[in-house]
Formats: sequence, structure tokens, C-alpha cells
Amino acid sequence: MDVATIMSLPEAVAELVHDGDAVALEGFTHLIPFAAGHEIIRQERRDLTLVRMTPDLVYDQMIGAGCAAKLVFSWGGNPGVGSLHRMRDALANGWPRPLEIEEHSHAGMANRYVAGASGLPFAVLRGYLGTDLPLHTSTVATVTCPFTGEELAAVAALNPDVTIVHAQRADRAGNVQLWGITGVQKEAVLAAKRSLVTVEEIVDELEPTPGAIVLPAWVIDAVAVAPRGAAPSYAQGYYDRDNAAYRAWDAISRDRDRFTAWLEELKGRAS
Amino acid sequence: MDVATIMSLPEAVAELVHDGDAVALEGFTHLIPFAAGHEIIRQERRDLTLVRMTPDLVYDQMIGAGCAAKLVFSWGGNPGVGSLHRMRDALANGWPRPLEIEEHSHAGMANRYVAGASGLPFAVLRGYLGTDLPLHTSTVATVTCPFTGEELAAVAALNPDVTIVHAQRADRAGNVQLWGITGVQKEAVLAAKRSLVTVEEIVDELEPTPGAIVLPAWVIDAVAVAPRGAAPSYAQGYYDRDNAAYRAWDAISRDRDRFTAWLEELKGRAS
Amino acid sequence: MTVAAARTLRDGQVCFVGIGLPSRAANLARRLHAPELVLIYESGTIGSRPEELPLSIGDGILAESARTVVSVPEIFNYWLQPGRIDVGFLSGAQLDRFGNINTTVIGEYDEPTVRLPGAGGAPEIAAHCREVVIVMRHARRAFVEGVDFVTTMGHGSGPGDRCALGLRGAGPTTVITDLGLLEPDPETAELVLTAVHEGVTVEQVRAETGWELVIADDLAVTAPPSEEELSTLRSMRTVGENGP
Amino acid sequence: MTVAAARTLRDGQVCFVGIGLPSRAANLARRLHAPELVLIYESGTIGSRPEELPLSIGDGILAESARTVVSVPEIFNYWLQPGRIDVGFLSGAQLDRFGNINTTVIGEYDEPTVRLPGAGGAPEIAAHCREVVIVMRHARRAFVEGVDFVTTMGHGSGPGDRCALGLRGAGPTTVITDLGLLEPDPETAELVLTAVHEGVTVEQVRAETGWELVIADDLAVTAPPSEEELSTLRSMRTVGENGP
Repeated sequence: MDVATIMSLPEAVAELVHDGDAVALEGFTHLIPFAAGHEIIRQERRDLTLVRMTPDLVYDQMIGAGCAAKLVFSWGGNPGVGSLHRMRDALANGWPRPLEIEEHSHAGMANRYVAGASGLPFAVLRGYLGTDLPLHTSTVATVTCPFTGEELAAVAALNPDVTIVHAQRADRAGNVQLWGITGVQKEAVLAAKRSLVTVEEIVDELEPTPGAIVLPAWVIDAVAVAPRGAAPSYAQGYYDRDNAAYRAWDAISRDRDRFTAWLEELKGRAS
Repeated sequence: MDVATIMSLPEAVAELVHDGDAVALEGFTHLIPFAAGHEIIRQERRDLTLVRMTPDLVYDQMIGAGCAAKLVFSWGGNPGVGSLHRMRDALANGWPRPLEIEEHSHAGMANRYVAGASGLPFAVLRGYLGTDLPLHTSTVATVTCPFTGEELAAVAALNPDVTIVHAQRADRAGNVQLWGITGVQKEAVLAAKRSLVTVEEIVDELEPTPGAIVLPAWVIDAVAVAPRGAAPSYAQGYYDRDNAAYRAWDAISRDRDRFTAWLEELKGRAS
Repeated sequence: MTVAAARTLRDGQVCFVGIGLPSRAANLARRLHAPELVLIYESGTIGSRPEELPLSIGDGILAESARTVVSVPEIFNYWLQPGRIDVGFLSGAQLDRFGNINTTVIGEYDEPTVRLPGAGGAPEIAAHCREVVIVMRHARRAFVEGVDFVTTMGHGSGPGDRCALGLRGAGPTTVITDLGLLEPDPETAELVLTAVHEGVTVEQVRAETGWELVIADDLAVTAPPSEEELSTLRSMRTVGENGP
Repeated sequence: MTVAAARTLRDGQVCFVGIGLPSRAANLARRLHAPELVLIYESGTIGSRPEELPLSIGDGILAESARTVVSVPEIFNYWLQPGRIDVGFLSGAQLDRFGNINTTVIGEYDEPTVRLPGAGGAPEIAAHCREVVIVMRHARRAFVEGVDFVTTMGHGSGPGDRCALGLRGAGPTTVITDLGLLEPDPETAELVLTAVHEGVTVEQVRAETGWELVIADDLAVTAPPSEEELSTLRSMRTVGENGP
């Protein structure tokens, strides 16, 4: 058993995230690990395969910064606001570099993580029927039920090289606790070869909390303290979603110059 | 949406459990629905297929009372004490009637419920390899991964006619809350065509509780109040396991006469 | 349109809600005639009763006001997939005469004119809910003869298609727009105009529809929004301002 | 035997614990040299630190003292199956020379002499843990040439069998009995006597073993239980009296 090491965010990213890795930053609208994404931008990781059900602003930023060679996803937008313009620019114009995509439905992506977390090569679901999605991805196929003869969809397991999630808190031993909308974070961490959890704070004792899940220290490689590390998304019990920032991103991201200025400013700030 | 009706336990069993049904009483050592099992004995249901990962005293009693034609299970013993003598007597001597069995591993049974709850005809797992179990059950087979070509175990979905579980509490609308070791109860309820939940008490409001799961009223058919309804197993936060009763059962169940006396006494008691 | 959409929901139904117009309409229904409507969002919230409208499908207000919150795999596998949900409430960028929805690309997949967000939960919501209600603004570029990409199957290429694929839900049963209501013809599965909102002409609807729209013999006019409906709609605040 | 079994566990290991002797030994180890031993029970408790010994694998004391409690499907699918557990700690009614375990029937499956409890979690515990430690009382009727029923595969019929089936764990690496220790020969995968407890003779062990037992060249004698080991073992109370 190797237990999580508590280290700084720059150290953790330097140690765990390598050029060319398949990296999953998960958090379903809640607890999106923005601070970690920004540190990956600062450390100028390249050729990443970015995996995420809902590429949000954080992936728009990483794509715009040139970190990504490929995006694996199921819904790419700025929720309630509009499009991800950096993602669109990369797809349409290859700026700052071309972006390959692998596209699924939410049910498919969720089950790909479940298979990955379960040590299985694939998952079975009733999905993709009548849609054009399977024409464009090789990670959807069919299997036949050995009992009923029925044909069902199969999706290939996702096992990222590294998964990064944000949580409310960890204890000094590196056990992590998160609550509220917990999305697919447990599966994404358990499916990964390596994992990093950023947390709002480190506490002496993880008080049992309704709806909380706990990730024991021995399934995590590193824990890094990153207060407000999920902003502008939210951390239930700590701070609200900054909806104004989501709306403001629309204008910044529409324009390469404004985005580039944003990027330079980000790189100038320490983690 | 049909929401759960709150009714008495005798009414609920009369309405939901029919002769010949496949019935699952679940609860993994914790929250075992003894009161409901005893009411099924009192109402003299016959030809049931009893489904349960760990046939405990409750199934030993139901088998001894002649309710069961078949047992689907993965571990049948008196935990920490010894054997289930009524189950053994039915298997070896057909007393009080012959008992067919369908036997799995825990991993297999758990995944059969998962498939049932998910509306899938089967589940995939890494299991049963090198064991003699698949030689004796037709609900284990293999499937081939369409991506890697690897062969894996498949188990047929379990969809009981009726699932019965015990929970700590329900609200007046029939929403149910349980916590502690929650076992396979959510899956067993969601896999079933009909469901009954017995509860320690009905409360105005379900206070959020660490580790609790909630089953909404609209996936349950009936809720019945049964205080100490899990005894001699336990209900966390309400009462402890009656280990003495588990040990005492060994002597009662070894002997048909003593068991018959126990059964007559049970039938004489009102629910 | 939001009022008309809200009216399609009946009290006590279980509704899987997409973000945007569907969420607004479902929350309006819950405040009006359907207080026991159960709202499920794909973020895993079951029985949410938000006091303000969420901006995304995973706002904190959805979790805090929910009966229970489950993981994303669980919401799709245990709650949506087995067919326990009454109504799926969706929107889209393009809709064709058979109720198929496109939220992926306008143009070719590999070189699209417009790249849209993608599928999200919609393909499986439309597959598994007992029925699907679609809310969309009526515009010629959105109501098309055939969608550029089938993100979410409605009635496919006509009657029998859903059945042949083993899809158990009824598929789209109502399309609500700012001009009126469309419903699939039981014989042809093609969307037919069955009602217009007060003051809307059939010509207006035809002009905004990209296929040869069939008009129902008994074309109805929807009842205008009542005082209560309008005041309730106006009183609904979105978390932040630029609501769904 | 319990002390010898406890000694096989190293601090910081993650251990999937079967009920009975394994649970007793694992909890002894946690009180002695392995305070950071992580105990996982198939009831879904992760990181249990019970002050008293549980009677069943789902006692309340396991849940209350756990780091977290998950569902039974989750414990098997997310925690056991992917191979994250260091040691599986099992017992059985019959064990053969290749470490295969029988907990199903003595005699024929359809007409058994003795019906045993069945598989429980053992087949997958033995398949997926990095290694398997078995604790059993040494008796001729239990240590047999071939088990009547393979409930849980050890090394099958010899070297290479686990590999051929794609089983990723090493299988049984140690068998601890009240007479000594058996370990699989790296060449033949057959269980060989590698140590006896103080005062036990090889003849005694042979008499209680149902196959032609091979004795290791460097047969060891286990260190006798220390004062601390014995007093800790005696101080462990079971919930109730008739412990596992």
C-alpha cells in the first residue's frame, strides 16, 4: 500500500502529469479542479489526451493554451451560457494546434469510467441506439447477451494515466472526503493509474457528513491544498458558483487576443 | 408514478407476496427483514423461490416452514455459529419438502442484482474462474470483450417478483432511509417488480444522516412499520445484534420437533 | 412556450430534466399544477425542489433541495436505463419531421459549419423515458427536413423504427414551440401541427418549418397563459441573471 | 496458529478479511506490529478498526469503526476485482495439495455427505488479491489429496494454471495451521511444509495431511508466541462470547 503524499500543487503536477498522458479532470459542474488545470497550463504540458464528460471552461482554457492533442468527452459547452470558443477554434482552425475528438453520450462515458474502476475491459449498456455517434468512435461496439440473445451496446473502459479531482477536505493521512454532487469522481480516481486530489483544506478528522464519499489515502497518489481550487465552479459548503465568471468567459474566449492576454496573466500568477 | 402506500405488515404481505413468487429478502447481516419473513410463514406462502446472498436464520425458518421450493444464494450459514440445519434437512431429506438450489459466489449474486436494477439482462465480471460453480448453474456463462477479445464471466440478471428489505425509517410520504451496512438493498429493491420496506419508525422528516441512502416513495410499493423488525439481526442506531439468539437457533434448528414447536409458537403470535 | 411546456407535465410524474428551457418549464409546472412532480437531473439529483432556477444541471441548489443525490453512473444505470422515468424533457439545435434531435454538428461531422455541445444525456433520456417532450424555439433553420446528425433518436425514419431497435419508450410525444404544438401522427410518426398559440397563424408556422408541415384536422388554439401562470413564471429567479 | 497468521501480515497492507480465524488473526496483527493494516470486509466496510472482534462479517462494530462503508456490489467491483488488495485472508473446510479450497460440499454436489455454506466472497478474493493467506486447523479429513469441490481456486492442478486462466494474483502463498506453515513450491506449486510450531514433529504433520507431504530442506521452527502476542490475543473480546 502506498498512501497519498501531501505536497504542493506545482510539485504534484510536476510529478504526476507528463507530456502525452491521458488526463481526466473530473467534477460534474461541482468541484471542477480549476486550480490543477491552471497549474498544468503553467507547467506547459503538451500532447495530453484530455478526458472529461463535460469539458467546461477548464478544458477550453487548457485547449486554448495548447496542452491538448485529443479530447474525449460527451458534452462540451459553457453551461447556461453557450459554446466553448477555444475548443471550437481548435477544431475548426487548428489553433493553437489541431484537436482530435472522441465523442460519447454521458451514459457511455460514465460506464467507461465504471469499467475502468472495476478492472473490466468494457461495460454494457442500453445506449447509442439509432444515433450517429457509433459511426464516429471506435470505442462503441455491441455484445450479445449469452442468456437472452439480445444485442446491447458495449463501451471500452477508460483508464486515464492520471485523474485529478477536487474535494472539500482531506485528513493529515491523505484520506479525502467530498459531498454534494459527487458525479463520476470516485470512478475516475479508481480507474486511473495515478491520481491527484486538490482540497479546500486539511483537517485533523474527517467528520462524517451526509452524502459524503471517502476516498482512502491508499488509492490516491498525492493530495494538494488548493483553497478555492474549484472556482469559478463551486465547492458545496465552501463557496458558490461564480456565474458571472462563466458568462465573462464567453467574451474572453471568443477572441484569440483577449484569450492570449488572459493566458499570459494566468502564467504570471503563482499557483 | 405510484407512490408507496403505508399499510400494516400483514396487509402488505397479503397484497405483494404470492404463492410461486421469486422473493428476495435482503440485508447483509444488518437490517435483515425477519418480521416480514415471519409474516410470510404465518400467511403460509408456498412454492416460493427464495433469493438472498446470505440465507440466514430467516431463510432457515422459512425453508423449515415449507415456504420454499427453491433457494438462490451464495453463502448459507449461521454466521459465526455454524450451519443452517433446516436448509440442510430440506436438501438432504426433502423435509418438509424438497428444495432446489441455484448457487453463486457473492460477487456473482451482487452483480446479478446490479444487472436487474439496471434493466440489463446480464452483468460482466471477473469471476468463477477455476471453480466448479459454473458446472452446476445455468445462470453463469461467458462473454467476449469486443475490444480486447478477452473472455469474461457473465451472470444473468436477477429480477425478483418482490423484494423485501428493512430500513431504519420512512417519512409519511413513504420515502425510506437506511444507513450503516447497506449491502445490496438498493439494487434488490430497484431490480424487483414489486417491493416492500419494513421500517423501525415513521417520522415527519428524514434527517440527512452520514452514510444514509434514500429510496424514494415512487420506487416502493408498500411501507410497513415493524419495530425491531430486523431482530435478531440489528438496526444501526436502534438495537444491536442478538448474538445469543443466533447461537440459540443452532439447537432449535437441529431438531425437527423443537423447530416445529418454535414454528407453532411463531404462528400463534400476531405480527 | 414555457407555460405550454409546463402544462404537458402532470402532477406526480417523474421527469428527467435537460438544462435550459426544459428545466424552466418543469420548475414552473412544479410551482403550479404539479407540486408532486419529481425532478431528476443528470448530475444525480433526485427530487430536487430548487427555490431559484439553476443555471447548470449541477448547481448546488439542486443538490441541497434534493430528496437524495446519487453518482452520475447510478443516475444513468439504475434510474434512467430501466425505464422508471415517465417523461424526458429535452431541447435541441435541430429537429426533423420524425422528432430526431441534433445537438452535435451543423454540417459534416468532420468539417462542421457549427460545432454544437454534443450528446450529453439526451440519447439515453430519449431512449428510456416512457415519453419525451421537446421544447424548442420554432425557426426554419432548426426545424429541418432531416437533421445533419442524429444525436438523439426520435422516431427514426418513421413508424416501427423504435420498436425494431428495441427502444421501449414511446419517443417524442409532444414538441412545444413558441408558435404552437406538434405531435407525431400515430400512422406516420411524422410531427404534425396540432395547436397554435393565440394569435399565431398556420402560415407563420409553415414559414418557420423546413418540411412540408401537415396540419391536424382539428387544429386547436392553446389557452392563453393565465394570470397565475404568468405571474409565477415572472417570479421565478435564476441563480445569477442570464438564466437557462 | 492465530499468532502465526497475524505475523504474515505487514504494516500498511490492505487486507480483505474472511470471517472466523482470518478476522481474529488480522485484528491481532493490527493491535501488534501492523497498526496501519487496512481491513476490508465483504459487507462493504473499508478500514474497519473494531475494538471488539465481530461475530459476523457485517457486525455494526465494523461499520461504525470504518473509514467508509460502501455497497456490497461496490466492494466487489470497485475494490476487490481490479486487484488493489494486497492480501486475501481465507479459511476453508477442505484444502488440497495445490491450495484449492472447498467450502461447498463434502461428497457429491447433488447428494453430499455434508452440505457446507458455499462460496461467499472467497472465489473472487482468491482470484484478485495480490496474494492469499489461508488459516485452517490441520486435520487429515481437511487436508486432502484433492478437494471434493473447487469452491475457490488456489493453484489449480499445478504451475501455470492460474496464469492460463488470466488470474492476476499470486494465489495462496502461505497456509498457516495449528501445526505449522505450508508454502507452495515455486517449481511444482504444491504445498510444502516449510515450518512447524515449537514442539510439533514432522510425523505429526504428516499424520494429519492427506497427501504425501513434501518437507522443505530448510524446515524451520516458528518462534513461539511472545508474551505481548499472547496477552494481546487473550485480551481481544468478541462481541458476544462464542467468537469466530
